[in-house]
Amino acid sequence: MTLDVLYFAWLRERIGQPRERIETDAATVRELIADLAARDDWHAAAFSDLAAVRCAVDQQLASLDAPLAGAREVAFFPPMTGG
Amino acid sequence: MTLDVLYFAWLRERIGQPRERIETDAATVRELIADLAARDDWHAAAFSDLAAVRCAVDQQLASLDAPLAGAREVAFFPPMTGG
Amino acid sequence: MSARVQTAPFDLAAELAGFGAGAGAVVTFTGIVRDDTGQMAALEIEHYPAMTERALSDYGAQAAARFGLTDWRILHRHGRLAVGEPIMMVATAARHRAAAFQAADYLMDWLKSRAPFWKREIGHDGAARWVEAKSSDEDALSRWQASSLPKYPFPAPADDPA
Amino acid sequence: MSARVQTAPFDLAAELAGFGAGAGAVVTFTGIVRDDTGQMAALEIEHYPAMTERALSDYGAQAAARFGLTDWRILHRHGRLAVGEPIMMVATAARHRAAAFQAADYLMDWLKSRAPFWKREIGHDGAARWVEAKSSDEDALSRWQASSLPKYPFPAPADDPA
Repeated sequence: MTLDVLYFAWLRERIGQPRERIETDAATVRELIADLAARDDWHAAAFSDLAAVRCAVDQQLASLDAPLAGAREVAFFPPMTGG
Repeated sequence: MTLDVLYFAWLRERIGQPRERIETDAATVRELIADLAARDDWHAAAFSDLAAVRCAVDQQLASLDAPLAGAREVAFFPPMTGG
Repeated sequence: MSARVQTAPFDLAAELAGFGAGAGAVVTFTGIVRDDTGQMAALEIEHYPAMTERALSDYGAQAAARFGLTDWRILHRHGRLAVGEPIMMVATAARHRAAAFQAADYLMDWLKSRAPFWKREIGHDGAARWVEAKSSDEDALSRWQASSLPKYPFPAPADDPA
Repeated sequence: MSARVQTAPFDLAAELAGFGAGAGAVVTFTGIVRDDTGQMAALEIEHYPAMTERALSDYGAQAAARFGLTDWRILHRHGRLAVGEPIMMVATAARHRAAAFQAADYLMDWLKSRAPFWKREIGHDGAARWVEAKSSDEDALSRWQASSLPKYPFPAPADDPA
């Protein structure tokens, strides 16, 4: 399937781009991360500590074990610091 | 000693005046109340339920057992309802 | 850092001009005359002029010391107020939000039960009724009493029948 | 009842015009850019445009349902902010003060940890440093989780070293 993958804050900086469109067979967010981390050193560095990574699937906060069936956009970012 | 005694809210209404200057030998607020309640039916009615009476001695909230030595102004009123 | 008592309405915006410069967090509370029954024409607030501003200043200073406020403001009206008009406001400024929130909450609890104001509801028929103190307000105040602050020496009022 | 995200500064007074009509209690919280170290030139806030306003609206609606709010407003800035400028505000209106206070506190806890904003401090020397999430913010949020609200599925961030 085709997914838009978005990065924010230091994940965006480590990966070097704010978004990319990818083809993947990943069934869950965690499988998607494995796919992405295998791409190059920048992706691998961004995903080296999953305790520091949060995600949203189609703009809803989601667990790393969330399924991706039907998803169009997945975003990765560090813990939020609003307010 | 000479004291200014002030009344607020329904104590003022029951007694029929906002303040009066009195001579008293009362040593505590409680003794002052006994003096006042003996004056007439209006005072007696105002002080018929002391659980509903609060007081301030010289503009500081005080207990009914507070001493009056040196006091110049005593105020009586129901529980406060500000805010 | 100021406390004020007045009859005139006030504008929250104007009151907050320049408030809390240098703080990280500002909390405000505004109380507004509310008519729950549809029977109320106005609210009348009596106070104890010789005592009121000093009492409010004391409570503000206590809150500033306890919560480390960088600024605070208390404004309370008296006299006749129409439904929908503001009754009073409290503003607190601190470095962090928890202190600003707690201080505003604390000041409200003190104002409700320890500031010398008495409210009377005036009905459309002209009948007046003194508002009774709520035991819940007394309970709210007791939350803060574990501190070194002097405990007010009276028992709590009887349960509010409402 | 509205949530808004913008780069421009805002004026609390203007934002509150007409807010909370009919309520008895209005609480506001304003967060202001604070420089604790004397090293900070500005704060930069990044957000997730496709998600932000919807997330804020969801949190506002949740707070309104939970606390019985009669009105609420959330405003959050992004982009580059100078020290002393307002970052965001929350306003809540309810019949009674406890609900207004609690709802404002609740919304702040959600905004701190669940709204898609990321802060970066820019030093006078141009160096940028991402602000780390505080475990205390996560703890604060957990106060509300005994409710039926969905719990965010991640573990809390590691302890804040600060």
